[in-house]
Amino acid sequence: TLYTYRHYEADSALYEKFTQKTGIKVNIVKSKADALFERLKSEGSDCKSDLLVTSDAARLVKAKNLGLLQSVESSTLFTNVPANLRDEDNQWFGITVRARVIVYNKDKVKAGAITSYEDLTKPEWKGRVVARSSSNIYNQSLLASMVANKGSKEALLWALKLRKNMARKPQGSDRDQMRAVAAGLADAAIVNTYYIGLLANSQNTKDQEVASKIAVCFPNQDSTGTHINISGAGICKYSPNKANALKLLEFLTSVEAQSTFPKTTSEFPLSMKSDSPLILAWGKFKADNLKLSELGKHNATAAKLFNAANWE
Amino acid sequence: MTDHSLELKNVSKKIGHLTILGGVNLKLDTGKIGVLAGESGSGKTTIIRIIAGLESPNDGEVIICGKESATISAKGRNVGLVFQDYALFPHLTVTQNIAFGLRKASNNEKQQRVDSLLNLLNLMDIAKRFPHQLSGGQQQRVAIARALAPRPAIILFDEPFSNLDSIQKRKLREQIKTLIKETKSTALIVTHDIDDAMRLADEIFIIQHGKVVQSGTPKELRLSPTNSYVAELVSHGHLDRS
Amino acid sequence: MTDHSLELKNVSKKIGHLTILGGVNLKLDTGKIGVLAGESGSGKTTIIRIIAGLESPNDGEVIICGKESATISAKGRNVGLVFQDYALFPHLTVTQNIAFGLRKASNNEKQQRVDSLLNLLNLMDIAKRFPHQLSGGQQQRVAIARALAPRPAIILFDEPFSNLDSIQKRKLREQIKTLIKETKSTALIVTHDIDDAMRLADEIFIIQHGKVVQSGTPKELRLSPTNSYVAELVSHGHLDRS
Amino acid sequence: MGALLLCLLVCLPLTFILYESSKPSTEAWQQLSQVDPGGILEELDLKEEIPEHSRLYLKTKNTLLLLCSVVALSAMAGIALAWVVSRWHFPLRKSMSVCLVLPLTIPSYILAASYKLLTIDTKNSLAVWVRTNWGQDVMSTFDELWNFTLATFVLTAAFFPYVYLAARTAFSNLSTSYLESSQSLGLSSSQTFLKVALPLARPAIIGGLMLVSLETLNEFGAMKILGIDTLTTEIFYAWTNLEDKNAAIRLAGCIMLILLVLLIAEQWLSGGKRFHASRNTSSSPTLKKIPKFKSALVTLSCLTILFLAFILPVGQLINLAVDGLEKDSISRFLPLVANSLWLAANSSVLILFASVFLAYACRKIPHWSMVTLSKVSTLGYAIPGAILGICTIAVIGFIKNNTSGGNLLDYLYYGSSYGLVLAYLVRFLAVGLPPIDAGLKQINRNLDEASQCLGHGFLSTFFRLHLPLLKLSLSAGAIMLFIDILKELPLTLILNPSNHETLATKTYSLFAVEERYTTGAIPALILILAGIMGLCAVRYISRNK
Ligand SMILES: Nc1ncnc2c1ncn2[C@@H]1O[C@H](COP(=O)(O)OP(=O)(O)OP(=O)(O)O)[C@@H](O)[C@H]1O
Ligand SMILES: Nc1ncnc2c1ncn2[C@@H]1O[C@H](COP(=O)(O)OP(=O)(O)OP(=O)(O)O)[C@@H](O)[C@H]1O
Ligand SMILES: [Mg+2]
Ligand SMILES: [Mg+2]
Repeated sequence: TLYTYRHYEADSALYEKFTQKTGIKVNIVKSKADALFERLKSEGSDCKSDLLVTSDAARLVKAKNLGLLQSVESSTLFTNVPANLRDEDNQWFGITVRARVIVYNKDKVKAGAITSYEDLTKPEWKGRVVARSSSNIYNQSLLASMVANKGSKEALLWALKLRKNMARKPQGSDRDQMRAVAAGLADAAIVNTYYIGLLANSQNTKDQEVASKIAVCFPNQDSTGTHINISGAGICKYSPNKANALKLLEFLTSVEAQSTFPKTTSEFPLSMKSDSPLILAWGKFKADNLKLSELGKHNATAAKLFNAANWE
Repeated sequence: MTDHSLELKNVSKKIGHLTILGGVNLKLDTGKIGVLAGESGSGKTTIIRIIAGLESPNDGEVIICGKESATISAKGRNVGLVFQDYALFPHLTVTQNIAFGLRKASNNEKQQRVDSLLNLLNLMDIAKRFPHQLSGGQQQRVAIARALAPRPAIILFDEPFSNLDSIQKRKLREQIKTLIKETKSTALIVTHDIDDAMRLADEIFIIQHGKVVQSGTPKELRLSPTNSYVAELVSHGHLDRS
Repeated sequence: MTDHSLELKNVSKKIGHLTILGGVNLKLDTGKIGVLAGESGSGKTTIIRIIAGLESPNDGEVIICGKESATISAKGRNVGLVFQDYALFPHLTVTQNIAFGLRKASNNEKQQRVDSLLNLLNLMDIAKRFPHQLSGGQQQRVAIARALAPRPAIILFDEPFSNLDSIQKRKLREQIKTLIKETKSTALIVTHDIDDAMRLADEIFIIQHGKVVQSGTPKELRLSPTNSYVAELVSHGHLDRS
Repeated sequence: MGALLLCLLVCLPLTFILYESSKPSTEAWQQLSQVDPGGILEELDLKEEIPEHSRLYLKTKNTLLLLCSVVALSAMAGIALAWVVSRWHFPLRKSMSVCLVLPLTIPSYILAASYKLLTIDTKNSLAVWVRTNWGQDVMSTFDELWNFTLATFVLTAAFFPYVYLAARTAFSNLSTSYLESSQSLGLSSSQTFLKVALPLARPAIIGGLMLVSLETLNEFGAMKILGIDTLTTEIFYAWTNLEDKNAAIRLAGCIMLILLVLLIAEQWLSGGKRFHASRNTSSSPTLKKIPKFKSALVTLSCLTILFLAFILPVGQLINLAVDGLEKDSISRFLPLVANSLWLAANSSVLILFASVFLAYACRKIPHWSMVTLSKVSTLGYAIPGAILGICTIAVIGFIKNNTSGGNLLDYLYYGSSYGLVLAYLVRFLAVGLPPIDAGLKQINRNLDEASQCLGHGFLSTFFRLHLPLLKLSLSAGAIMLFIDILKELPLTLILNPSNHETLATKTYSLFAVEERYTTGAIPALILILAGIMGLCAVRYISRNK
């Protein structure tokens, strides 16, 4: 059994492919991440699940801290997954990568006007920025990375100033932020890369229009690098079918599986290399090579800082 | 003097294929008390409901206070009605039930009117109760008080005394008679009790199978009944004693 | 012969602080017809309901067919009751209402019993109708038929004739009298009509303010009333004519 | 006795909530309830940045504001429509009477998403216009006001059918003779409505309003989509961001506090005068004839409401689905239909039984403790489904660790969907009970007594007398239950066994998580269609019973 937080359709196709190849059947329970943790906790040693899949490294760290995962030794995984995208104790491994970037309105902002997350806090951006709510884990991880890189005081000031520059109260999804930028309500927004991909690949003409109006900036190329995060998985501590679970995890990180992600969900593969036209168009960028396990450490702090900064 | 007369001209009523009233003619002058008598199911309640405007006749005219009333709704007719099954509002107390029809009156007036009716019908002790806390006869008296409260020009009573004991009934009968004569309103009373009919009526209408088979003063009916049914009916009344 | 007698010993009933019955004593032998008379609100319906087991007395004993019945539910008492407001089942036709209490009978038996009751109460024409399609008197007759159907040992009638015209009432009165005498069941009838009381009763109980103030045969009451109320009440009955 | 058992089942998670809330408050709770928690801002000398009110205050204010406006609007729409439909004569009356229930079939978050899609461009351009004319601050306010209004509108559109259904049932059970006597006493029809019909239908209407309040209180999806912060979104914030279940459960406790106030208010409103209809109902009320112009107006307003609450969003979904169908086929969603229908039908029947049982127990034993017990057992609806879900899981874990009944629980909750059915029971008793309770109250006790005197026992009276008379109320309850369970999301997400997906979870994952509206529109439409099918089935069954 596989417990997953990822609700993507494309994942199911991958699991089917895996079953075809190995004859191992994959049972899926989809739920919200924290509900899955509760379920695992309550099951305890009487565990029904083998593999836990969820987005965002912070959640994986949490699962590890709750003692829900176990360490595995697998050379395949070690070669497939770069060191900063997996746990120090090998309890969890990244599967896909997304970057948290800044998008801006092509018509209103010159290319190169924004170079860093910090730029958005400058006074001239007053009333020109939008972002989603801080209860979203992507934002929380972004702030956690700043805490890790620069300390909590700097991080708080960043959040505080950015909140003051916002055109409106934080709300909606990353898509909504891009729509607002396209409509001229704001000039820049912080979003995840794959949302841009989903918009651009959408069948909806309005979405495509939105995508055509905005441009992407990978911030902090000169300093820490752009904040990236993963979707990842770990094998449950009391997994009844550990061997099979490991096989599935290895399959998900294999080149065969990896090559599908850019096309289906517009996520980066672990190798960051892809022939998907969109990702090619974005070009290469310098990613923050902070160990992702760090994010988990500072996550709670980040939540408090957002709260203090009055970023709803 | 306002004209409170009541007239039905050839009124008929059908429900589905069933003829319930087959051409009823009836005339009652202002200040008079008419009584509808007849066997169970003969159509008395239906006549009353048509006059009150709760049912519309299939044919014929209803003339109230000189006006053709087909187009006037129940609300606008100024006709009071005591229902055979009382239809008291279960969510209102006795006082509130009686005051229900007094909309335009000031609070003071309301209070006075309700009090006088409570007195008239001997309901003072139970003024604060809800209908389900009343005995059958008490409910009936509340229904009478409620209908009288707004001083309607025409009052229709559907079996108003059926649940009252004979002593109380006799008293109430006389009081209502006086009341109607005093206020010069017109009343039409349905009763199965020929005794009531004989004592109250200025004019009796005998209904049989949805038709008025005879009408006249109690004396006239007594002396020259048109058919054996009427004869049997009136023979049990005690006109002699009144 | 089975014992169908009925006895109340010092039965009292309170609702809240209100004393509704204050020690009622009453005894009725098998095959007899008792009549409860008294003014409106005096507690007649309450007595009936206590005998039927719908209300439990605060004090005193109810002895039905020789058994102390405090512990027997309404369902098990073999007592029939005609409600003052009929309580017909609105979703059932007249036939179905009457057959409601005939649970154990075969279909054939049911049919026969219902038919004979429809005949007795002159309801054949309206057997297929629903209660809301009936006139007041017709509803009352259905209620009587329904109570009679299961042939209960004791039958309680609460104002059974209040909505019937005098001719029909007289007929029905005699029929019920015969029926009870034939089946040797016991009946207790509440009526406000002293005429009914005098003609039907083997024994009359006069209720005033929740107490039996006098009981006896119609003749006895007529000849020696204990107080002025009883005197006035019975003076209007027509014992002489029967 | 059985009632007690039922309540116990419901109360387990509730007790858990109480137990958790009684623990000492945690740091996360301070985060929520204090301005400048932990003094971070003060430490950094940023005193001027300290907000005036704590999060908790703001969210509570939001919640109450939303609650009041949604309840008021739903009451107006629901009652007015029910009255018009059950008493007036106008074109399309019959079809309107049925169709006005339809908005119930659309999950509220889908309604929210679809209205957001419809209005987002307008809103964005309006916002820009507002800024160019009045400046940044006004735009901010405009933005919040717009969101709030839209949320109020969406929730009203989604929930008013609860009131409508309850009121319609009550109005059609109302005896005509009351209305007639009011008319003959000279009251106009609007006065009659206010003074007679409304008070007599009040228990049912308040039941409906209670449902609307509960739904509004624990609405999560739509609030997220429309960017409104309420206590319920705060619960999730506390749980997932602050990673503190205790604080989350404490918040759930807050919501239940609001609910308790509502329940007491309800009791106070309808409890003072406990009356039972003293008349038997007569069927087929005569419909009032109204002038042509007026009847056209009535038809038009009904159509407008139906259009806004149902036709427009469904049209939008169909539009999206047509796009989606180019890439996707319907066939892969079909197995889900059977799954969902089976689950919803089973659970509805079970809950309906439980509701009838409880309502009946209250009628037979009208003691205050029984009434309180039945009220308490409806509290389950007030808790957000997700919280109820984790509480259930926690309780299961607790029982498994302390007793040997683990295998049975395992089977119930992980091996089959019976556990889910049980969880639904806890949650949806509040939907089933009020209509049946109100319906039972409209049956004259005299009839019970008559049946007893004719030798019918408890069960026999129930089957031969109450069941037929409760037909309308039962079918109203069944409709609401069926559709509600079909839409149910958070509980299903948390408690479903492996490989078990329902239309609701599928729609959710496509619609809300992936924001793949075009593909998501297909299961969403099937979900709505299934709801409509259920509606028809209930009508069919209740007609032939
Ligand atoms: N639930 C109640 N609460 C308070 N008082 C009540 C309640 N039920 C009945 N009563 C009172 O008890 C008294 C006796 O009522 P009961 O119905 O027995 O009278 P009754 O003799 O049958 O009168 P009637 O001839 O008018 O039917 C009445 O005064 C009535 O108002
Ligand atoms: N909705 C209906 N459908 C069919 N028949 C009806 C309907 N309403 C009344 N009737 C019939 O119409 C006839 C007249 O009824 P109505 O109520 O006027 O009688 P009534 O003279 O008042 O009798 P009672 O003295 O018994 O009250 C009755 O035979 C009754 O059965
Ligand atoms: Mg009549
Ligand atoms: Mg009585």
